[in-house]
Amino acid sequence: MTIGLGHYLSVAAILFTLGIFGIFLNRKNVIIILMSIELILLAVNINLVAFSTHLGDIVGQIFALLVLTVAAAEAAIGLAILVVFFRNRGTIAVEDINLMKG
Amino acid sequence: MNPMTDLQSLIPILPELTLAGGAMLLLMIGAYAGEGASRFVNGLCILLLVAVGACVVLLPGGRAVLFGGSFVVDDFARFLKILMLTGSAGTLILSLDYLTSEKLQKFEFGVLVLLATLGMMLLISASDLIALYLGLELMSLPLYVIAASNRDNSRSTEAGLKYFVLGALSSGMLLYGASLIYGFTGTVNFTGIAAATKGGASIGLIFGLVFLFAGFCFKVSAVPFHMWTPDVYEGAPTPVTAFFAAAPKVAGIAIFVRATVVAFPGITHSWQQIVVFVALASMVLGAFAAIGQKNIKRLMAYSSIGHMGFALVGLAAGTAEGVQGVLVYMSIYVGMTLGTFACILSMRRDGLLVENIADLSGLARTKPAMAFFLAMLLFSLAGIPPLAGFFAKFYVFLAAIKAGLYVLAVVGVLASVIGAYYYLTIVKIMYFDEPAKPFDVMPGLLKLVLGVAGILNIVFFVYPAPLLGAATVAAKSLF
Amino acid sequence: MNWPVLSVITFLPLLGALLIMLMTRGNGPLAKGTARWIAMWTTLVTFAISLVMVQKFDAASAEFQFAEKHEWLLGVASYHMGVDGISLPFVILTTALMPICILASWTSIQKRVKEYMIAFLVLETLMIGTFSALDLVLFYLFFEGGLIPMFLIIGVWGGQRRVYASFKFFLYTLAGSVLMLLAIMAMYWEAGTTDIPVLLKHGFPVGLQTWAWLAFFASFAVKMPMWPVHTWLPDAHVEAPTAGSVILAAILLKMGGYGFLRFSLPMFPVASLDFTPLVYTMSVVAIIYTSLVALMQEDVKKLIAYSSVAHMGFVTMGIFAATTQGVSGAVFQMISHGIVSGALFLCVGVVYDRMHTREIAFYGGLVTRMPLYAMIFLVFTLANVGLPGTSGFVGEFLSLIGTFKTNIPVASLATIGVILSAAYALWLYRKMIFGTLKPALEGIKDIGLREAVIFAPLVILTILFGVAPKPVLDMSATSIAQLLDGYNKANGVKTAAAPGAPAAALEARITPVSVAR
Amino acid sequence: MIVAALFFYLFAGILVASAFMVIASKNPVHSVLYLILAFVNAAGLFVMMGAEFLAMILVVVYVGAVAVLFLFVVMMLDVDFAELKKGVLQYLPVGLLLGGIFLAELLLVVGSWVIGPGVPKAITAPIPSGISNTEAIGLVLYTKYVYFFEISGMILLVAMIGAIVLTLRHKERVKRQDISAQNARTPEMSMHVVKVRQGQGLGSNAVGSNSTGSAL
Repeated sequence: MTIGLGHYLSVAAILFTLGIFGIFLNRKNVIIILMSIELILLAVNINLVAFSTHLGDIVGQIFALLVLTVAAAEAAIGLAILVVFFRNRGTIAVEDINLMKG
Repeated sequence: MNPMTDLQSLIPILPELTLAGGAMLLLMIGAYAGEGASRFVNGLCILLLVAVGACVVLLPGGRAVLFGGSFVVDDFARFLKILMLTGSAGTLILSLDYLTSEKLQKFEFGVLVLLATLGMMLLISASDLIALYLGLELMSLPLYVIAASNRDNSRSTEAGLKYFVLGALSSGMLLYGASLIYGFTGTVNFTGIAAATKGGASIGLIFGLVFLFAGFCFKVSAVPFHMWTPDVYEGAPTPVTAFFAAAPKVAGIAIFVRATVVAFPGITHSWQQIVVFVALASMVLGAFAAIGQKNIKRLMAYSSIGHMGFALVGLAAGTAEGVQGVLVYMSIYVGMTLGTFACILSMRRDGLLVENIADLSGLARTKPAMAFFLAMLLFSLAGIPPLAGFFAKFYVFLAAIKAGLYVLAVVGVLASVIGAYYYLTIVKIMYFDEPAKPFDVMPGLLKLVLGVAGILNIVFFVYPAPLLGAATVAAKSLF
Repeated sequence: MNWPVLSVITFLPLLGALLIMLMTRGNGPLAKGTARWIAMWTTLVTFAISLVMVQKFDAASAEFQFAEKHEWLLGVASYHMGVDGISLPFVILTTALMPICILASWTSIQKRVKEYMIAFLVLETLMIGTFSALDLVLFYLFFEGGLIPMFLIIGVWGGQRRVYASFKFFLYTLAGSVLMLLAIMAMYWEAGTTDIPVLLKHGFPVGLQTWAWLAFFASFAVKMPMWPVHTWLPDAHVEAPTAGSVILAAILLKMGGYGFLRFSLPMFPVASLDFTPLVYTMSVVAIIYTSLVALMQEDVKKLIAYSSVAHMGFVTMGIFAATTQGVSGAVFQMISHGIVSGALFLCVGVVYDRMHTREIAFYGGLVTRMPLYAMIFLVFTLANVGLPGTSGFVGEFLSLIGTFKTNIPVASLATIGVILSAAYALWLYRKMIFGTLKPALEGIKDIGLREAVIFAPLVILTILFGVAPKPVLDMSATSIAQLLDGYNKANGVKTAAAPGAPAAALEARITPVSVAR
Repeated sequence: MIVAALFFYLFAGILVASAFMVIASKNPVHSVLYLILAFVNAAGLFVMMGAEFLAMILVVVYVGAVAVLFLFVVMMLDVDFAELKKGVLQYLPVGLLLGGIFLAELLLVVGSWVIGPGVPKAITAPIPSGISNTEAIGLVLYTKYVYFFEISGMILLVAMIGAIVLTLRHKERVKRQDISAQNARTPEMSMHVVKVRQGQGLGSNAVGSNSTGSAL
C-alpha cells in the first residue's frame, strides 16, 4: 500500500475539523481556543507541504514556513491580549466574554 | 546584475519602504524620547502618512510588477492606497485629542497604526496568495493590539480578545482555502490561478474559494462573518473604532475585488452566487439589526455591515462598471465615516465621553453647526440625493442592473429604505426632540475633519468628475 | 437668451439660504427679521425672473426651451435643464407660491425662524429643479432631495404627531421612488443615456416598458398620492405647519402628475395603454372613496387633504385618458388645484393662528366676526367644488370630457365625485362660517393687511383662470399635442404589428384623437 | 514501502488522537502537553514528505517557543481548574454531528483530488534534485522570496511591539538597577566630609548637609 497525497490531505482535514470543532464547542477556556487555532494552522501546513511534495514545487514549503512564523507572532499577541483580559476580569472563561450584547 | 539597476527596480515599492522605514524610525524616536513625546510622535505619524500619500501620487503611473508577480502597482492599487491612507491619517487626526484627554497617550499607538497601514498597502498590492496572507496578517495583528489598547478597560480588552479569536479563526480558514487553491491549481500567483481555472473549477477549488471568501468576509465584516463587528466597535476606544470603520474596510474590499476579479475570471458564475448572497444578507441584516440600537458606536457597526453589503453589490456584478462602483462607494464611505466619527468623538459632557444615541437629543439647538453636518452625513449614509451617499449607491446598482442582478438590486434598494429609518431616527432626535445638556466645546481638529468631510459630502454632486474619472481608470486597470 | 435663466432661478433660492446661514448669528429678533427679509426678497426676485421666462417662452414650439447642458457624471448623466409647455406652468406655480408661503409664515413661525427659511429656500431650489431637469438622474436628484427639507419642516415645526407624520411621509415616498431609480438605470443601459429628450424619442421594448412603467408608477402614485398609497398625505398635511401644507398640496403632489406626463406616457406608451384600466380603477376609487372619507372628517386640514386626494384622482384619470382634452384638463387641474388647495390651507392657517385648533366643531358663525375672511373662503370653497367661473371648473370639466371620449363608465362614476366634493366642501363651509357664533370665537379678528396681501393674488388668479383659462391652456397645448402624437403613434404601430389582436377591443380602448392646435 | 505506511499511520494516528485530546482535555496544562505531542508527530509527517527543514523548524519554534509560551500563560493565569472541569463537552453530540458532516465534505474534496488530479503543472519554483531540503529552501528564501521574508520580519516586529504595549507595566516604587548611573557616581556625589569639632558634635548646619548627602 502506498501512502499518497490523499492520506496527508485527509489527516489535515481531520485536524482542521478538530480545530474548528474546538473553537465552537469550547465554552470554558479561551486558551483552548488559541490552541485550536494552532491546530488549524498546523492542518494548513500539512496541506501545503503535502501539495508541495506532490507538485514538486518548493513554494508550498516556503508558504508553510511563513505560516509558521506568522502563527508564532499571532500566538504571542493572542496570549498578550488574553493576559490583559485576565487582569481586568479575573477569568478566561468563554461564557464571561459578555460585557457587550445586542 | 548591477546593484544600481536593482535599486531602481524597487522604485514602485518606495511608498511602502518609506512607510516601513518611517514607522521604525518613529518607534526609535518614541522609545528614546519617552512618554512625554507621544503627541509629537503621533503627529509625526500623520505627516509620514501624508508623505507616503504624496509618494504614491508622484511616482510614475502605469503598471509595475515586482518580486516575481507578488507585488503589483497599478491604478487600482494607487486609487485604493490613497483612499486608505486618507482613512488612516484622518483617524489619527481624530485620535490626537482623544488620546490626550483619556490619558492613553502612547507613542506606540501611532506606530501600530502605521504598521497596520503598511499591511494594508501590501494587501492592496498583493498579487499572490502568500503576499495576500502576509499583508492581511500585518494589517490584522496591530488592529488586535490597538483594539485592546485601553488595557485597563474591560470592554476594550474584551473587544480585543473577541476580535483576535474570530480574526485568527478567519485567517485560519482563509489559509486553508489558500492551501486548497494552491494544491488544485499548482500556483499561488493570481494570474497563474486565472490561467489554471480557465476551463472551469473542480470541487476542491470551489471549496478553497469558499474558505478564502470566509476570510475576506470577516475582514470587511460582511454577513455571515459579521458577528464580531458590533461588540468590537462598541468596546474598542472610539478612534480605534473609527480606524476599523475606515481603513481596513478599504483594504479588505480591495483584496476581495482583486483576488476574485484577477484570479477567478474563469469561474465568475461560481463566485458570483456567493457574493450575491453575502451582499444581500449584509444589506438586509445591516438594515434590520440597526433599528433597535441605543449605542451609537454599535449602530455604526451595523451601518457598516450594511454598507459593505452595498459595496459588494458592485463586485457581484463582476464587471468593470461594478468595480468602479465599488471604488466610488468606498471613497464616499470613508468620507462619511470619518465625518460621523468626528461627531461621535465630540459627544463629550463634562469631559466624559457619552455614546448613547439619546444623548444627541436636541443637538440642533445646542450645537446647530455640528447637528447640521451630522444630519447631512446621516442622510448621506441613508443614500438620499443630492448627497454623496446617493451616488455611491447609484453606481453599484447601476452595475448590478447591467449585470442583470435584478433581485439583488430590488432587495438592495428596499433595504436602503429600511436603513433610512434608523438614520432618520437620529436626525429626529437631534432636530425634533428637546435639548439635553449641551456637549463640551468641540476640539479644533475634530471640527476640521467634520467640516472637510461634511462639505465634501454635501457639494460632491457639484463636481463629481475627478473621483468618477479616477475610479473609472482604476477599475479598468483590473480588466 | 444667452444667460442661463433656468439655472439662475433654480439656484437663486439656494444662494439665499446660504446668505441667511452666513449673515445671521444667534436667534435674536434681529436674526429672525434678517432671515425673513432675505427669504422674502430671494423668492420675489426668483419669481420676477421666472416671469421674464414666461415672456420669452415660445408657446408655438414643442421643443425644450432655455436649455442648458453641461458635462456632469462623466457619460452617465449630464447637467441638462430646460422647460417646455408642460413643465413651465409648474415652475411658475412654484416661484409664485413661494413668496406667499414666506409671507404666510411671517408671524406664525416664531421658533427657529432661520432654519425654517433655509429649509424653504432649499426646498424651492429642489422643486424648480425637479420641473426643469432634462436628465433622469438629475430629475431623481431633485425629486428625492425634496424629502430632506420637507421632512425637517414637518418634523420641527409641525403639530402634535409630527414625528410620526414626518417619518411616514419620508419612508413612503422613499420606498416608492427607489424602484424608479432602478428603472432609470435599466433605461440607461437600454438607451445608453439618461437624457430626457433622447429618451422621449427612443422607443423602449415592450417588456422593459412594462416593468419600468410599474416602477415609475410606484413612485408617482405615492407622490401623487393615489389610493391606496395615499395614507401618508392626511397625516403629513395635518401635522405640517401652514406653509408646509401649502407647498405639499400645491407643488409636491404635482410632481407625481408631472412625472406621469413627462415619463410614463411618452416613454412607455404601450405599457401606459395596457395599464390604463388599473389607473382608471384607482382614480375612480380615489375620487369616490376619499370624497366619502372627507365627509367624515372632524379636522379641517384632514378634510382638505382628502379632498386633494380626490382631486388628484381627476388628474390621473385625465392623463391616462390620453386625449387632448383629458391631458390639458389634467394639467390645468393641477395648476388650479395648486392655487386653490394652497389657498384653502392658508384659510385654515388664518383661523388656526388665532384659535390654535383645527377642529371643525370648534368653529361656527365666523361670518359675523370675519366677513372678509368668509368671502375669501367662499371663493376657494366654490373653486374646490368646481363651480363654473372658477379655475376648478375648467380643469375638472376638461378631464371629464376627455375621459368621456374614451371610457364612459369611468367618467360617469367620476361625476359622482363632483357631487360628493360639493357636499363636503359646502358642508364644511356651512359649519364653519354660518350658524350661530360659538362663544369662544367672540374676540376673533378679521384678516389683516398682511393676510389680505397673501390672499389677493390667489383670489384674482382663481377667478381669472376660471373665466379666461386660455393663456394657461395655450402655453402647454403644443407640448401636449406632441406628447399625444407620439403616444398614439406608438400604440398605433403596435396595432399594425399585431393584426391578430381583436380590433373591437382596441376600438373601445383607443379613440383616434384629432390633434387640436 | 510497508514501513513508510506504518510510520505514516503511527504519526497520523497519534497526531489526530492528541489533537482531539487538546480540545477535549479538562486541564489546560494537559492540553498544552498534547499540543506539543501533536506538533512532534506533525514534524514526523513532514519528514516523511521530505520537508526536513520545516520539520525541524516546527519542533524548534513550536515545541520550543510557542508551546512553552502557552504553558507559561496557563500557569501564570492561575485559572480555577475545578471550575473548568464542569461540562467541557456538553455540546458534544451536536458538535459531533456537525463536525462529522464538515469532515465528510472536506474528505470529499480530498477524494476529488485523488480521483481526478487535473492539475496543470504551472510550477514556478520546482524543487531542485540532488540538494538537501534545507539548501533548496535557502536558495530561494533570500532571493526569490525575499519580499515575503521581509514582510514576515515586519510581522514579528509588530508582535513584539504589541506584546510589550499590552503587557509591560512600569510599576511605581520598583527599584531597578541603572548601571550607567552607578558608574557615573563620583565620591563627591555620595560622600560628604564633615569636620567635627571636638566636644561640639554635629551642629545643626552639619546635620542639614549630611541629610542632603544621604538623599543622594
